[in-house]
Amino acid sequence: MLVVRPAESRDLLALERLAATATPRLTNLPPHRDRLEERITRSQRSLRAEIDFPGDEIYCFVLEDLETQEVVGTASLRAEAGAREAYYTYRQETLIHASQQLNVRHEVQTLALSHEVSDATLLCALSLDARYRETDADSLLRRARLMFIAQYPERFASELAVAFPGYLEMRDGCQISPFWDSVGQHFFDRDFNEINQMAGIRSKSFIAEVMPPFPLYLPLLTPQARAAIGRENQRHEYAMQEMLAEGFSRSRHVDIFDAGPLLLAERERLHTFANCGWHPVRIRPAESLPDAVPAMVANQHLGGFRCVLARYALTPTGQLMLTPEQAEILGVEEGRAVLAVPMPLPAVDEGEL
Amino acid sequence: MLVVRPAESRDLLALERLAATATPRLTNLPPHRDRLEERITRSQRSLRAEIDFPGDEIYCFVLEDLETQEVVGTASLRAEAGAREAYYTYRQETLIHASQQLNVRHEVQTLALSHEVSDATLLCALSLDARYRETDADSLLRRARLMFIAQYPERFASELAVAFPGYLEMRDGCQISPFWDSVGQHFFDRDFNEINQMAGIRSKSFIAEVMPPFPLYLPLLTPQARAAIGRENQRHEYAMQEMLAEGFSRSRHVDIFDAGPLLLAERERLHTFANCGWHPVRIRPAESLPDAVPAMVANQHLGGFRCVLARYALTPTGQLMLTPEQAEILGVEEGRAVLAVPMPLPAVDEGEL
Amino acid sequence: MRIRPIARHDIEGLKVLARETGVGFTSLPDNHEFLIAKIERTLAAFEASEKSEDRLYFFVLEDDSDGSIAGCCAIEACVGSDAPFYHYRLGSLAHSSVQLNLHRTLDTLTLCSDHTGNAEVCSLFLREDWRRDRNGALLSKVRWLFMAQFREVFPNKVLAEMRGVFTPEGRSPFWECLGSHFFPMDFDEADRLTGMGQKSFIGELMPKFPIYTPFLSESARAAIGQVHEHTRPAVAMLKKEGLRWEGYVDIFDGGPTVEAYIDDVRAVRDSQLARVELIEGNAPVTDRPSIMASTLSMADFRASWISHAVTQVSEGPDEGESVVCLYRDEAERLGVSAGDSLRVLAG
Amino acid sequence: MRIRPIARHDIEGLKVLARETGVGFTSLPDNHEFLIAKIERTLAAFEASEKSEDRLYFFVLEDDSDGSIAGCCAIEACVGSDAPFYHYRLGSLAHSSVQLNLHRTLDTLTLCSDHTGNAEVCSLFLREDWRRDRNGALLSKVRWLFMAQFREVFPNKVLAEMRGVFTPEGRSPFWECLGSHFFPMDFDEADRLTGMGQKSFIGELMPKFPIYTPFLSESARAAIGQVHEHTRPAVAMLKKEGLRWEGYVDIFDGGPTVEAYIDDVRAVRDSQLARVELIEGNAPVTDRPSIMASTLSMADFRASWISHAVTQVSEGPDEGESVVCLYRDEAERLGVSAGDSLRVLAG
Repeated sequence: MLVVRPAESRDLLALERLAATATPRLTNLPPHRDRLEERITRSQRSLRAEIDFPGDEIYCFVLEDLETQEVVGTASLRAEAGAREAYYTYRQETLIHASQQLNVRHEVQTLALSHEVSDATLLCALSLDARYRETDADSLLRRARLMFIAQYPERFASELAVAFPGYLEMRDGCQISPFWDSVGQHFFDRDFNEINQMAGIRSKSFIAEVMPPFPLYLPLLTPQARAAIGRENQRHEYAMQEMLAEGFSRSRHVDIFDAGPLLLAERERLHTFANCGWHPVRIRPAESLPDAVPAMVANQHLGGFRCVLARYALTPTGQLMLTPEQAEILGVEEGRAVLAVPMPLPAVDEGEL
Repeated sequence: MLVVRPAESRDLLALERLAATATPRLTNLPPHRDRLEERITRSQRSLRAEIDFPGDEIYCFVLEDLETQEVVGTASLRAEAGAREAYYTYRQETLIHASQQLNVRHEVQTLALSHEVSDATLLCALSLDARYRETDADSLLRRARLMFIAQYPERFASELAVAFPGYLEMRDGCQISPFWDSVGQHFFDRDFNEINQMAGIRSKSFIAEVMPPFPLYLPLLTPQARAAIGRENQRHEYAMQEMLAEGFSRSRHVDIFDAGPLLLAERERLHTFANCGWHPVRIRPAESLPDAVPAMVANQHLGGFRCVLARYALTPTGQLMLTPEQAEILGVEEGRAVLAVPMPLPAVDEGEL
Repeated sequence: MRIRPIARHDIEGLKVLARETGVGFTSLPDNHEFLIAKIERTLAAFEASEKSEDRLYFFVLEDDSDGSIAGCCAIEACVGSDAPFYHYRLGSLAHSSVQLNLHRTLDTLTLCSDHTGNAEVCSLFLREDWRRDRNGALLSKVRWLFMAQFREVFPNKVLAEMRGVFTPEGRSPFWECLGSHFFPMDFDEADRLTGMGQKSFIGELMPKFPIYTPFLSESARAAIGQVHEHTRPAVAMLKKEGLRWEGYVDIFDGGPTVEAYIDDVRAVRDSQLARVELIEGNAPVTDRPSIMASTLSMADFRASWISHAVTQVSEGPDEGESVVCLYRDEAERLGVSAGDSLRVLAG
Repeated sequence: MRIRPIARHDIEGLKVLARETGVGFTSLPDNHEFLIAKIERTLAAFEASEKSEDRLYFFVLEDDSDGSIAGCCAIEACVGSDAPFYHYRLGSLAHSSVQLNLHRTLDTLTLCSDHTGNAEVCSLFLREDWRRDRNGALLSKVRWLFMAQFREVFPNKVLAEMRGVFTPEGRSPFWECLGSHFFPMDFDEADRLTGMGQKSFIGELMPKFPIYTPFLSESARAAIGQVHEHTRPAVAMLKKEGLRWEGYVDIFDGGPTVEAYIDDVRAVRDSQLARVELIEGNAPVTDRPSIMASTLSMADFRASWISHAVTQVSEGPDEGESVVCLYRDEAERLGVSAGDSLRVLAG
């Protein structure tokens, strides 16, 4: 049995391991014990606090495999991406250079430093044990956060953002970012891994604010850097497809370090929000449950939030049938309502993009 | 009886009069016979053409008072605001100037030249005889365009924009724009009326493309200019309130000449789109029609589009009761379907803005 | 050989020059109307009683043996008055953070029109057959004598635009890396348009935000402020006069614009007035003349090499007065008689 | 009166100067650690065998009658190496459209660090009681003699920052119109921070997009490149040496930065070496001395006014050699003996 729940102090070592094994390394999940401990504390504080509108809360979740009692994944929510410091991105823009004299209009692509995504809620810092990649566990960890948001809408912004690590190349045995090489490197004279590490410990907006405010002209970047703009890291293609299927859209925004894509969505347009619903629980022995599509099921406890995978097995009157084990994990008895949504997502056609 | 219908060649003189009496003068409705004639022709061509997605079509409508057989208003739709030339606005932005050294974050407001509204459908060029201002005729003329869009969604963008004339001051008996005085004047050395006229005859984007591309720092504008940003012209307050009630929202964008506000909306969020519906017509004598809220009613003829004011008098099975006169104006007989929407709009609370 | 202002009857001679200059010498296109306009602008400038803005002083080098036009040179009195005048300016911007232990100063190229209102020396061309006897130096330096003599009709600064670096195949690395992305045309076409004085498209199409030079290719960066190898002698001559590269480069090829305060130009500072004394006979032939003289009236302006330097009268009532001795043919060439004064420059 | 490099034992004298300078002279705050650091930087610079970047040459004017410190002046060998160095640069940008019949050239202010790597003359202060006998001129000009003598340790260009315009109430119109909107502090605080060398906040807070000057108030525009009335004599003295305002102004008060190529500075060009000959007696007292001399060794650098100009030996084996005659007290003041050489400047 897999369950997603808020991180607790005892999860620190597991988080550290997950941070260290994230591929590629995540700026917002530095393998740095003090930072991670601070994050757990902040998450616990956020869960205890009474909140009327999103602020600088962070919610840190873990995925636990109850069979082995092992924490095998983590993912976070930042209630407001730029609550403490502005959340910077590069925004893809087009300048029109028009000459009336020559009667030509020439479009020039630029990247402009922007902090307009600061108000959105950010889904971030996801790392999963490699054994579970691209399984239901992967989806559960990623999307359980949406189940949490669906229950506590006042704690989150109506716009959700998720940033994917950018495209990296192998060079001389090192992962390097062709985008950083062509852009940030000029200003910072530090390689991608150094700056990423620095950003994890200090802050990314700190670094953004030292960057020049002028738009960058795309034609002046290397072809490799241009090709990396808005391209997700090879290891995150599956995740990216899933989030597109969930209802997120590609945006004009990319990461300032590696040009990884930022997806955006109005939350009510997401599959999970549109399709989740409350169902009273009916507990039935596992063997008597009918076959049904898989579903995410979450309880109603803020601090004791639990989200598990179950079957979307409804009675004719709309009760959700759970096994005694599932009910126990969720901490619910018969008649209590749980939030459930079928897992399968519609197909995505990005052909037009 | 009032009806909104597409403009025809015979409306030219009326259009010229309406253009000349628009208060304030509208850049996109110059009192210039050749331009207006061209617009009518283009509108007729647009209505004849088979269209699968929005392009450089213009739809020009007039409001006719059938009692006096007089054309007393006009309003247009540009299917894609920037189809021929980019549609420029100033976008209100905030730069963060942060000093790590001094541990301060200072926000600086700027206006940045933008053409990102180019893809939206633009509601524009509305002028109404003064006798009809702030009556139902005003609403009908303004909102009949939404009834047209609702019927031919493939011809329009999903985002709609409407720009309101900006705030002007009286100085020495002339209407001047405090915003233009503090901004455009420096670059063009021409007064507001001159440039507005020039823009009507040449084009506004032409002029925008000669403007410097750098963001303007708001603190360097005069207080009068700053106060005019996003403020609608005094004569358009009623119209502005109506469009906010319709579901449009204030945006970051303002006009590049006078800083008048630009409202934006996803069309399906508008009151008219959400509440309009098809109803078969039932023709009844005027005296036998029950009392009901006013409604806009439109027929299904593309080139012969007609939209009138009627009562939202439905039979229990959903037929709309029209008088013989109304049915004749719309060109419909019993059983034909018409599109109808109740006129009243929800109240707007802009208190938070 | 003598220099004089161009006249209407020089149009055919000018066309010959225009044809010979060829590609890459854009200020003299082989276009009748354009050349006529240049002549008319010069006539207007020489006749102008006031200091109007759009003045061109265009000179020809005339072979007085047969009256043929051997070369030309010009001064624009005030650039940017009629059409906008653009450069890229190489500047730098510090980029630092104490907390990140970061302190770099990066070079930037920024579009500007800082030279608006300056004078420009330009359009120097010498036909193949006359590339001898320091005719080129005469064409180059006559402009300093003219400015020294009519100092009040010129602004404080003067500039000269130098052709930038090209590969042996005729490609400009600076253009290929920068301009080509912004101008939907090839280099020659862009260059031709500016030569015709149609420059407003530059401001319309060129990137207006600063370009950090590290974003440019190595060869483009190397071309910033560097001159074409054929232009090296010309730039050396200007540098000897005190003109310097202050970071301004051509929009298209990245070639340097050198500049100076007119009063600081060596030839302007060092030239002096002297009274003509005639000596018998004709000047001996030399291929290394070193003394230049020009007349003092604008309408009849003439300049040429002469044989003798200025001397001071060492005694008598005129003691200390400056005198220059001219042979008869030299005086004729310049159109002066004994007792007239000339402006003379050694070197 | 003589000039010499500052020494550790001058700290108390320096503090007296710092207290007397008062507000508006930000490079000499009354702060013990800061002043000590200045002295140490100077000692390091004078002892440096290599041309390190962060060199400061700080001089004091010593009253040799009682050893008191009467004033000071300094040269930064290479600004912007340690902390970023910012200016606003007044440039212009053409803005034109043939179709709109529009051709304007607008002035712009753009943030830059173009002077990074240049030398700077700075920190000149003379105590009230010694404002006589051309002591101020001595402090100002000694820096040119020093640069002329040790030319190889300086870059090509030198600059000097001049205080900008203030109202009689002490308000800066330039600051009020521009800086005040961007710096969450008052002028004095901003000025104090830069004086302490903490300049990276300028780049962090100052507007980086060009400011079109027509957007500024009339009084702010009028202040661009204008000096405080008390600074006029100082700027006049620098201009006489050939320094010019090339459009760079102070970020805060809009005051001009004047600059020159070091080799072009009149005092650098005109100073000459001469062999010392001693003459009996002490120098006669004068309040208008006009000849300056400085020694040739860096470690024992001394400079002062002297009485006699350089002369040429007119006959004998040393014919043509330059000689300067010193009275006994002058030689003592400079620490030279007969046969030593000095660098001498008239004017």
